[in-house]
Amino acid sequence: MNGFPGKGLLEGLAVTAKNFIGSYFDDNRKERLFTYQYPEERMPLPENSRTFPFLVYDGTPDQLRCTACKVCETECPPQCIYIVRDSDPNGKPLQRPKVFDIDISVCMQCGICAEVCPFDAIKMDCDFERSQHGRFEELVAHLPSLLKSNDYYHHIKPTEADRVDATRKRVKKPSPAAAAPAPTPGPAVAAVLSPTPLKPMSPPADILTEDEKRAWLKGYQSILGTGPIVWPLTTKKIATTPQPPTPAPAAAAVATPPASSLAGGEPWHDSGLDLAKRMELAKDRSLADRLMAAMAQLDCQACGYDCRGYANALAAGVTRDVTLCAPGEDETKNTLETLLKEAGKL
Amino acid sequence: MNIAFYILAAVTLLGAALAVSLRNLVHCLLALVLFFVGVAGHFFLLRADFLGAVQILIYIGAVAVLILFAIMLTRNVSGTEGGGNSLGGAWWFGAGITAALAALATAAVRRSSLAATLSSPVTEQGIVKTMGRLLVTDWVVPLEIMAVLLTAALIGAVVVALEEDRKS
Amino acid sequence: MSGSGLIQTQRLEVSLGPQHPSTHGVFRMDVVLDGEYVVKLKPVMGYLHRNHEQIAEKLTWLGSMPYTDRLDYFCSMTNNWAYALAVEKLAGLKVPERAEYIRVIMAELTRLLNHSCAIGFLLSDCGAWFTPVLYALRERERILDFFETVSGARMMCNYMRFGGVRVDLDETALAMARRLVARWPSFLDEFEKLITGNEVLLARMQRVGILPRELAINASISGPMARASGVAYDVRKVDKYGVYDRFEFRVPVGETGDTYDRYMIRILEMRESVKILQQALRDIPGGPVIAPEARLRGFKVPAGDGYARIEAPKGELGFYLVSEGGTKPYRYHVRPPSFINLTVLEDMCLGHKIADAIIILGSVDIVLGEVDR
Amino acid sequence: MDAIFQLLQNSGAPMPEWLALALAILLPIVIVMGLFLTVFAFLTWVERKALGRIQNRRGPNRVGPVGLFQPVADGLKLLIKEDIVPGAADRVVHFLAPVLVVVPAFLVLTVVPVAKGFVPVDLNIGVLFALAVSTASVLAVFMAGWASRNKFSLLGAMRGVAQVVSYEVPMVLAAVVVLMAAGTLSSIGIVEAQRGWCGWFVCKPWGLVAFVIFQTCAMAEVARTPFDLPEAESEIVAGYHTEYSGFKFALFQMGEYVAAITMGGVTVTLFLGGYLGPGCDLPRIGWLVSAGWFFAKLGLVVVINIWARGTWPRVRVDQLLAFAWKVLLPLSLINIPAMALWYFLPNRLIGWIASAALLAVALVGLTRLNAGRAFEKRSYRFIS
Repeated sequence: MNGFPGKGLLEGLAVTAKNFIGSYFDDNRKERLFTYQYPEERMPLPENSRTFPFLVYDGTPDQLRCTACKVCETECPPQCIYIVRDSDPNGKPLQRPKVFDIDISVCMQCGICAEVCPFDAIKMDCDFERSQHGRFEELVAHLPSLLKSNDYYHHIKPTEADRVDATRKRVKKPSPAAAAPAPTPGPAVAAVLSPTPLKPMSPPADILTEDEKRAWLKGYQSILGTGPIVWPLTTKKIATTPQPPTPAPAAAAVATPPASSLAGGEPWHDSGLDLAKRMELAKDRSLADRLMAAMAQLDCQACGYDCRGYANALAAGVTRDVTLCAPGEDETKNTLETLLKEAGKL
Repeated sequence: MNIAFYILAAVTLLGAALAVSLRNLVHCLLALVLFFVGVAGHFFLLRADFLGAVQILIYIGAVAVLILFAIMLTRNVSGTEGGGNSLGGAWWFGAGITAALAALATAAVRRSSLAATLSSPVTEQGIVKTMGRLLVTDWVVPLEIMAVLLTAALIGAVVVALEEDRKS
Repeated sequence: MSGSGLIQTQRLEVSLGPQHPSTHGVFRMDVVLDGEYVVKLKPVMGYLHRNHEQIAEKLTWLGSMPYTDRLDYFCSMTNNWAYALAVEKLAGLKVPERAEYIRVIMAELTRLLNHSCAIGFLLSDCGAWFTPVLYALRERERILDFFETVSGARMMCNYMRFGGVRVDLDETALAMARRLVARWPSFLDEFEKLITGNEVLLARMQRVGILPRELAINASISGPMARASGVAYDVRKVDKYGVYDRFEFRVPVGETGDTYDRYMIRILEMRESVKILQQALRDIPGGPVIAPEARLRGFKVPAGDGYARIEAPKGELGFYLVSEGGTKPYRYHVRPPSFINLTVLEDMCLGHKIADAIIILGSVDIVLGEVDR
Repeated sequence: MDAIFQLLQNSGAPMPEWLALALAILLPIVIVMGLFLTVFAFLTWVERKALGRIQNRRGPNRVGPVGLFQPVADGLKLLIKEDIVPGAADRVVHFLAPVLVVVPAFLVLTVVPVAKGFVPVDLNIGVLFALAVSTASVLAVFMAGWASRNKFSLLGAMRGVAQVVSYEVPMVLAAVVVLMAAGTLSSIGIVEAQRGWCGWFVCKPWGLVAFVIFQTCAMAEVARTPFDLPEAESEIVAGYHTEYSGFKFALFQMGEYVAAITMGGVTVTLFLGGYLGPGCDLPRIGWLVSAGWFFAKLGLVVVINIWARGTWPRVRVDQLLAFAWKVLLPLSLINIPAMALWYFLPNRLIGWIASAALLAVALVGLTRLNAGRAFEKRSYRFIS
């Protein structure tokens, strides 16, 4: 090579010397020293940084935005979210989760739940210091610990929070079932949807030994209502059976759809189809079927019923409010309005 | 001062005895090194520093490593199958011969003139200088012959290694 | 007992790994040594197999995107892009201009950090006590901070969506990227001064682990390894995917294909990537960053199958997807460049010493997440 | 040692003769061991801080004010750690090896003059003793490698033995040149011979070449980068001390670092004029100034070691041995006639130039000779 034999070696020495001396004259991490002395000195996290999800509530903790529509539970790739819908004393389902668990030892912080949530209810936090001593119970974040206020959200992610608030104001919806229950659906419909009470989530305090904890975990898995976890759960299964397949009491008359639509089944009941396709599928069907086709097909029970139930209620005139289908947003509301106008119900 | 002599003598004899009787070949080598250290200690005791240093340099530094490589290259890597009962039945015969040899050596040393010349403790500085001058003046011919011999041995080793290399 | 003549040498069976300081992850090499020379070398992989392709069949199209970050966990952006490209090809989605530019910027930044760290790890295999690696990591930290500012996570970005990207680059992020890219030419000069002329390294890397051109082509080697052996093939120039045809950049190609060539090719590729980044950051257009018809929930891909590939830092990364028209892929297969580049490891290592085998493995630049999937 | 003995004798203290002798022997040992153990602890701290700063990070700063108690913490940790001996290991030899690594490292200290009049034992064959003892570490390396019954440590041991043996010869020959100039083997004599303006041997052409050879061989002897093959982490895990843990591993580290310091001490004594320096002859505080000079020069040599460790990669085994036999050995052989030229030519200046010329010719010849497989200049074509 060019130059005397030791030239490359000496150049190497020069570079390390420059770095050695340089590191003394540049302490503010501009040029050379790039390590943070962690506990004392913390790295300023950029606004977008995401760690584990949290549930946003406006004002008081029980005004939480989450309506337990279980979209995030379905879309979550590692299936680490578990939601059970709340119900008021006489068994009518509410738009609120009674149980909302995130197993943060499984969660890979991918942010898909925050992305797909139709109600901006779940957002990504940026607090990463959540190590615990235990592996089971301690690493499952339950509802109370997940709830954080909207101004906390503004505190950690100002621009994003402002943008979310702006969109929420533009699409003003009656805050679904804030404290008061939803417009009272007929007693018969309620009977269909009331889930039977479930075992308490946290294991009894006296479980100490390792295998007992393992037994509890096995029990925890069976609570999920799907028996031993066939992992990962397929979205198809959730869409059709909204609550755990505990033997629901005999379906009341109203709940059973009129015979004509039963014969052809419900081809439009698939959240993948867009509105036009669904309406086209339900073109020459009964009013209830066409109303149901307009829904967002998520059975998210944001309206207090499932899609079939809400369509029957609208058709039967039990309710006249067309804005309850939250995931459907405006397109569902307008189609419902036109359909009811044609049928002269509105 | 003679306490040190007895300790060192004991160490040397122990080293020699172990070097012969141990089962594991590598242990024998280490016992041999202990023996060499004992001998070097004796040289230092007799104020012959140069000989002591040379003993350490040559015997421990080179000869022991040579034997080590010999063991590594001929035996399998673990080198565990040392000699069995090396003393064998006729141990008394061996003892007799060593006693005769020891007597012969002491007699020769006492009678010959060599003891006289080195008996007076020459100043330490002098030993190295006189040895150097002697080597280059009176004993230069044997020095040169040895040099030739060593280079021949070196070249021989290289040839063996090269021929080995070329074949594989 | 081998070796005729006076000196008998015994063959030594050594298994390097899976727990070994320099096998870049859980990777094992069963090596038969004659003295220091490698006589036989069998790579053993599979310690990090996570059943990625089977899981993908159970998840929705979007659900697999965060898992692609975990394939080659050094370059999560390029993995995302390859998967998004394959799905867009199947679904016929058109990506807006600005998103294409952002994708090129992210991919080239990933190439910079991957090549610099690969060289750094190669040097620490040669024994240079982590100094080059830490210089490379210093620059990588800045790029990872940029990724975190934009996508939210440093290494597991999950940033690209079908039809564009998830978050737009606002003005501060663009300024941060420009500042970042401006530092790289001086860093590369310092890196080269420390390494390229170093006599000890020249002696260690030149004529070591030579990969002949025909073997590279037959073993379908791709990426810097192939180009070092003289195979002038770069997917960016061949497929012209994304907006790569708008940028003026060159692709370095070597001749002998030994470890030194692979090292130099990576250095020259980094210099070309800096050129691409400067051009992309200069003329990035405005506009939306995601196609209007892209859907998040219930996204369906019309039935059919398709293969899309990009020039990932380690080689040609491809995704072969088969869709039944549902919300989940029927078959999902990844073409991992590291795995295929590893198949010729034995041919390169035969006849060299054990110290060379470690460097040759380092010059192949593998990441076990991608090798085992 | 003898000076102390006289001091104790005529100090009139009521002391029997044998106690004075015992004290005279024990005192220097205690001083030297204490001094060099603290220097060892300090060196590990300096090395980790310096390497850190070279690599753009801070280096240890958690234990003690600026991380100063880090060596103490390391020592304590290794003391507490469980000492695992592999099942198949040869227990006796496995136990002895770390002991035998540390012993020669400290023995070399007996002849290194730390300050004016302060040398533990003034042997008249000082330097020869130092070089002889430093070869004894070869055996300890082999014992460690062979006793652990582990393939990696065996490879490491074989490499270590080959390396130390083949770098021993150029090192001794490089020292021979200094002995010829000083005319004596005793370390005090050598240091005194370097008095006067620019009297250090390193200022002579042959002295500079000998210094470079000696320093390279010392780094190889102690297995420091770029010659740290016996414990090449990336190839053979940790070489001969893979199977050691707990305090035995600490002994190995101590042996390695103390050997590096003592080799530095020998280099300083031979080439950089030991404790000589302006102000070392002052009446009462002279010996303190000379001690300062000695440790300053020792620091310089050690810094070179650390600097090289932070920059250069490792050499391969065959290149290592080839470098020793094909470059260092012939160079040190030619160095001897060059010194003779300098010594016997009447006019100092002509002598100086003549030896410098001879050495220059030798250097160029050697590089041309060894550049058989020169590093070819690579060219790359670009396709756009």
